Amino acid sequence: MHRRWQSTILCDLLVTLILDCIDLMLFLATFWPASVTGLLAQTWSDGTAIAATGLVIVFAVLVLLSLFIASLPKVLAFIEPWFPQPSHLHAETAHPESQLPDDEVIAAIGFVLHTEIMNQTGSTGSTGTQK
Amino acid sequence: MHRRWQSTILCDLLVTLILDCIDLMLFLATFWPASVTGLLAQTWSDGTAIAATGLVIVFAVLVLLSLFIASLPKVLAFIEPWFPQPSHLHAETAHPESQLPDDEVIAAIGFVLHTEIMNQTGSTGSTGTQK
Amino acid sequence: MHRRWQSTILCDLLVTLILDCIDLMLFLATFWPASVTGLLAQTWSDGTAIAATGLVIVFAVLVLLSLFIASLPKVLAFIEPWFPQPSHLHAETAHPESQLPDDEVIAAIGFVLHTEIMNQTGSTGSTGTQK
Amino acid sequence: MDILFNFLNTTGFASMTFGNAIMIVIGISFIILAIRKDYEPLLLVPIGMGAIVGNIPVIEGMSLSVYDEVKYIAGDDGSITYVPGSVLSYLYFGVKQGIYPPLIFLGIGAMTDFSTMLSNPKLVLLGAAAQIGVFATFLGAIALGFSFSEAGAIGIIGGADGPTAIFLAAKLAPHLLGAIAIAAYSYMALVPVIQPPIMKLLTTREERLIRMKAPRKVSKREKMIFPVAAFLITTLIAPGAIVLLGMMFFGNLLKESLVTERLAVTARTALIDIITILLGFSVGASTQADTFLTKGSLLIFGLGAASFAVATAGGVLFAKFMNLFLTDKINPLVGAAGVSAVPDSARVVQMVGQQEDPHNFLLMHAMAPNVAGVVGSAVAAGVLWAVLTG
Amino acid sequence: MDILFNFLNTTGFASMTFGNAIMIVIGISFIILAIRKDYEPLLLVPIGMGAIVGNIPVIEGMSLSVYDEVKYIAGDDGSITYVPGSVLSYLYFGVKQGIYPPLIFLGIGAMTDFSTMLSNPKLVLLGAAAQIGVFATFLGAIALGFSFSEAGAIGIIGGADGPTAIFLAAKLAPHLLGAIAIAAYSYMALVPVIQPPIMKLLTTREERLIRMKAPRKVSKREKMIFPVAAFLITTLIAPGAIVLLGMMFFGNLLKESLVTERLAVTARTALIDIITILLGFSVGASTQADTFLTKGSLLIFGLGAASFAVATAGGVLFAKFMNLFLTDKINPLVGAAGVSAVPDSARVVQMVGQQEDPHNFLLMHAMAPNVAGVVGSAVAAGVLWAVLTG
Amino acid sequence: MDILFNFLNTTGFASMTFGNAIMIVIGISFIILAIRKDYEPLLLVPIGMGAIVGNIPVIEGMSLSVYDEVKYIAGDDGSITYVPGSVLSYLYFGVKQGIYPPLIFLGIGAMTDFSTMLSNPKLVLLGAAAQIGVFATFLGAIALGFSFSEAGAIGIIGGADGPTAIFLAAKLAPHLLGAIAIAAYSYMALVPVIQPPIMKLLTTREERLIRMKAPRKVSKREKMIFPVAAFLITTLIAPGAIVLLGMMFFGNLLKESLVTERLAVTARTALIDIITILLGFSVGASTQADTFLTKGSLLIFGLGAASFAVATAGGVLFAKFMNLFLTDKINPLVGAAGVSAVPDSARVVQMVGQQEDPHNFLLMHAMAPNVAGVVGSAVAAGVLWAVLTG
Ligand code: NA
Ligand code: NA
Ligand code: NA
Repeated sequence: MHRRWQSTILCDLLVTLILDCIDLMLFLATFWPASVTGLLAQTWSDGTAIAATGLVIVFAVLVLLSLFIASLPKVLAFIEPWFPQPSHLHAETAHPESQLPDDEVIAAIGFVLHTEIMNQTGSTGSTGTQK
Repeated sequence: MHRRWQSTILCDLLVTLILDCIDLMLFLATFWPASVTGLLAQTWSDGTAIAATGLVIVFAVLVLLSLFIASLPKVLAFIEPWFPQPSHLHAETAHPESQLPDDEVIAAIGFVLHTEIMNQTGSTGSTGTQK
Repeated sequence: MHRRWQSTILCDLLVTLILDCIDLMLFLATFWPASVTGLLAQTWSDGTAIAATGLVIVFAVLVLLSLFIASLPKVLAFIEPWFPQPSHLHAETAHPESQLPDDEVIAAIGFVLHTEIMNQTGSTGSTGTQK
Repeated sequence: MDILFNFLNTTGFASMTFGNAIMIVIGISFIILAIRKDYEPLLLVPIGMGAIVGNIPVIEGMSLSVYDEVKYIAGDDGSITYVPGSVLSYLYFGVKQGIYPPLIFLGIGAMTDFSTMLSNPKLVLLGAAAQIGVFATFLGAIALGFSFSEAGAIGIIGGADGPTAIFLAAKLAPHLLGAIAIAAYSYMALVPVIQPPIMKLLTTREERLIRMKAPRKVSKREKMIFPVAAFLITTLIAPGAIVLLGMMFFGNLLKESLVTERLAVTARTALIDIITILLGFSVGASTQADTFLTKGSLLIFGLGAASFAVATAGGVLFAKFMNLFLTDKINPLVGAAGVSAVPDSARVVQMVGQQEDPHNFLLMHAMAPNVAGVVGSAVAAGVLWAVLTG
Repeated sequence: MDILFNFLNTTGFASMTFGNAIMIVIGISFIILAIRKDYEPLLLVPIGMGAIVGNIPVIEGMSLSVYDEVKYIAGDDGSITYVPGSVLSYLYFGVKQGIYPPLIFLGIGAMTDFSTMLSNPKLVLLGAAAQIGVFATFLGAIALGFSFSEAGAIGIIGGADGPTAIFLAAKLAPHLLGAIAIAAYSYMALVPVIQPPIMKLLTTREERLIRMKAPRKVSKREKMIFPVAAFLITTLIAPGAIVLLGMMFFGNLLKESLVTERLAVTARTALIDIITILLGFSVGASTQADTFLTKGSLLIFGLGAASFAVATAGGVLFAKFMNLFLTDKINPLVGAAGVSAVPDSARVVQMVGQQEDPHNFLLMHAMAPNVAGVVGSAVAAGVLWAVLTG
Repeated sequence: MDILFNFLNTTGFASMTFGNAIMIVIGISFIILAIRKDYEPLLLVPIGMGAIVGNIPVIEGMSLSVYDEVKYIAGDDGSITYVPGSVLSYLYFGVKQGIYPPLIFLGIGAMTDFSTMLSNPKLVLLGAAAQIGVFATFLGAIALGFSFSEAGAIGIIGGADGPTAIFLAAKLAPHLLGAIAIAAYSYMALVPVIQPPIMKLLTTREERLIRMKAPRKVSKREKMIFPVAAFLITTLIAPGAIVLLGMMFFGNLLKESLVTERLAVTARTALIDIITILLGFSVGASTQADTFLTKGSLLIFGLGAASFAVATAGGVLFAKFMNLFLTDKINPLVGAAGVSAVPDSARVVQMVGQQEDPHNFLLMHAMAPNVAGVVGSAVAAGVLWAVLTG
């Protein structure tokens, strides 16, 4: 469980990777246009720059998100003394907004139990006409 | 149960109260403007008149509604001989438009009953693979 | 089961019927205007033509649909060797998209079964507080 | 006190017309009919309440009626201002543009089982025969002086299908939409009253006693292929029915494909219920006395009654005609279900049949012409729209 | 690398204002309050998340805010171009045009049981008395320099009814809609905090101990007739309330008619949930710092707090006044439920009552003025709209 | 007889083009694929039926196609007339304006459990790596001569996320929307066909046998905080993703707050189902042969296939790259789930993993990059929108 997300090492590596990636694409941007028939060098250069920027930002956002998620349990453990978990969070199944079908399921349970009790006490007269 | 809504007395009182209320507000309308800094007397006067009107109408509507509700059982009892309560109003649970879950609940009941009968007659073979 | 939709005979008859129908209406179209007060002959004639056309098309569509439906089982039986019925079509009750209430119904069944088992083994202690 | 008296002058009591009072009474009658007689309650209750709401007199200058629509005003400087409509006008938009009816058809498709029709193809023709009511009414309306477009919209009342009637009226004669919708739903509610005498008049006791063979079992694959094939067959001939039948067969495909069950469930519950509420209520609210209580509406109601009678007769007589050529006879009562009005007219067939023979179960057989009648009137609407537009 | 740095300049971090940060913190606070205190979570969670979403700074030229609405541009050649709005502006349309509130009222009607009110007609008056909060706040707003229309929209906060407040604000003062909606829902959430001290201050221990008679059983027929009759009574006098009360009583009729149960179920589940999500989220997203963090909003919040206090006092004092004439005394705590804020204020009554006598069950009695308060504030909104428009 | 023959001339049979026939066959194929192979049936069935409906030839002058939109006509006198659109154009409005995709994301958020991602933060990066497919396709599209805006919209097919693709296409290249949507959903359906060979090619048997540690239990509080925090982190950097991610995290908050369960239930049932029906059907109906069967569409399909392959390879290779630095190795198959296509690509990972070791359960681990891939492609869409607009 410990050392499961070696942030410092991996982070450095990621930054290096991303910058390398950009360098590679900018390099391609200067190199490829000639080989792409009928495409203006400027267009291709702009396109690779946009693609590189986009990929960098996607990585930046998800790296940040990843770091946040990794740190969240620690932060919560740290602030626990000041902001304890409220107990009602554990009781959500009893929340009054639980959906409609519940009532019917409870009714079904009740009906079946009632029928069973009836059966077992031998009085089976009226249940057949309930519904 | 009888005399629970002494309409005549209370009604008179309410009308008196409402008219007094208007008088009070109109009185305030002529009196307060000087004390409200920077507010034109006319604006204040119009505002109180609107407020008084509004409150009167709200009371009027709800008093009428209240009187209607109070008289409704008597009216219904009076017309009962000519417009009897149709019997099907008592049978709404059997209405064909009852919601979807019902079928499933009935299926559940049926399934449980079936299982029980199976159990009690000792033949438990196939029920496990029904669903 | 055989000869249940004598398509050839009935088809001929239907076409005849429809054409007769049109003839009748076109005949009416030339005949009635004089008797309809204040209505121009042209309007009435156009109207009957539209009505006749409409009825013919409705019949044509539904006759075609009827013939298609009648032939469908035969076509399916004919192509069966090349396009067999996939087996999963018979297993739709196990499909993951089956609706929400199912879970609750299953829960109800489970609960009732559990309660029953409890009852029959004599331990009735905690079930009353489950829900 | 001036404001109070001015206000009282603007209340409903002061500006209520006799027409408004009549419409409110009609609305209340619809609700009572729905509750006490169980006649089409899912539509009569919303329409009835809508009619009451739409006939409370409103204050001059307040935007409340379904007819207080969005307006666009061009300024001198080229600017365009959007003047909002009333809330009810936004809800009515789906009626006026014909958006609600196809969505209702989607739900109907997702709840309809075409099995009985697939196992009894010849009964499909009864759903065509009943459309004679549509075209007879069309001619009747022309004879009474309505324009062709108006006559088309009035004729479709004979289709006995609310959404179809609203759709076509929205396209051909929006000014008659309220009257046509109310007439269509009124007579659909009155199917148990209108049809039985006609059915008995046109059939002998022997015919009413005919028992029909149990329908064969239809395979899942047939039910899957049907909606797509039926859509192609119907709309390649009558493209005007694309929207209505496209949605209905789409809903049916959602049901029968077995892999989109959750969409079918929503289409036939939440979606159709929401649209039914909005459609019924706003159609009701559009029946304001000043636009509704006209001689035209009265004529429409008369023509509507006639159209239901003709459609019923058409279905019954065509069944008798078909029996001339068939070995396995059709019980001609079943023809009356061709008017659609699903499922009420099929229930009427069952009821009338059981009056002669309590052990004759015609309901299942009647469902075939019943759903065929829905297709038939949608096709009729498509044809009328195509012929009478542009 | 230019594009990267240009892009970073347009990110939220760069253009975030202090106001945006405050609004995001307010949004988070709403969510925390809803989760930890269970205060009106169905509205505070959507509004809170909406406030966060609406305060992320957006890029110049991208159409993202609720205020980036559809525009129409007239060309020189008479052509008119439709310039689309942002996605959020389409969702906000239902708020701005007042379409969502009546649909929420439809669902509320379909879930409300008017039985307690029908069995206790005199308690209806408490729902009227609490509307003193509306009109006192109206006067207060005028005194603070707001225009009549603005004052009307602010006053309705005292009605303690979110949809009504949004509806009237949309009609009378759209520029204040965000502040009014937030104030209304905030104070509705804070009802358990605001009301108890006022209730205790204005009542004696003896009064708080009063037990009320068990309400009589109400027949099904009374419940069926009520929505239609109540609609006629209320809107014939106050036609401005047609849309809100029309929808509420329509929903109630769907429930009580017993023949349209499936429509009532959908109205009080799928339909009201969908509208609640859209309304809460888009109202939240309309609280952009630059339009929301103004001196006006602060005044509105102050007036809102006062209006809740006055309304509570009005209800309690009127109950005491009524007791002067009644044999069967009313527990004056019940008057506090006249503000509506269904069902929170009724629960507060129950809670305060049980602090004195744990065996006194006031909840059922408090529901009567509670639902009457909804009707009362809808009527007040209708009157203010009628008087202050045009 | 003239009218009859004129009518027959306007039927679909007469004016059907070869392209229409091809599109109808494609629509039928979609439905068959959905039914027989269970490939994304919730979208392929509506799109397939929509394609059939949209390719029935319609009558000149009748307003039926999704492209028959509302028009505004200015009169000489300054009046402006509203010319209604077809029914399908109103349903298509939510596609064209990008309204449906965020509402679908709301439902997806309300049904997504982010637990596996919260317990495995490093797997989030795989969801970023797979977006290489988006940007590679963007460059490919430019190389093939598409404009920057078009290339951006085509590139997002590599995001393997239908709603995101439709949203960005609506904003950047509405004229390609149909082709892009169809390509995106087709390849999402074909994920079980496209991904396995690439996954096997790029991994050794040893790598495919790697078992991963069971994820830790995530607390309720983490799950509550996550949607709000994740929204702030992602959209403060990429504001273009505000609408899509705002709705997704809003839906997730409704689910995880535990106090708004009823809203979450509706968002993930009735609401998402209704929108899915409308979106799928109207996207399908927009694929009319004359606008759809172009060389551009063919190129888009080719680029789409390439983008899925590149995205899969990107995910797998990045997982192998991360393994260079990690003690607890990642099974590189899991990287393939970074393309999103929830939950099909995660299921493919599970399936390919079990081909080597039937007792290796990768599904849970694959869900982390799977949902991260949804966030990743929404961010990519936001960036492309921001950079390529205005
Ligand atoms: Na019909
Ligand atoms: Na109130
Ligand atoms: Na993705």
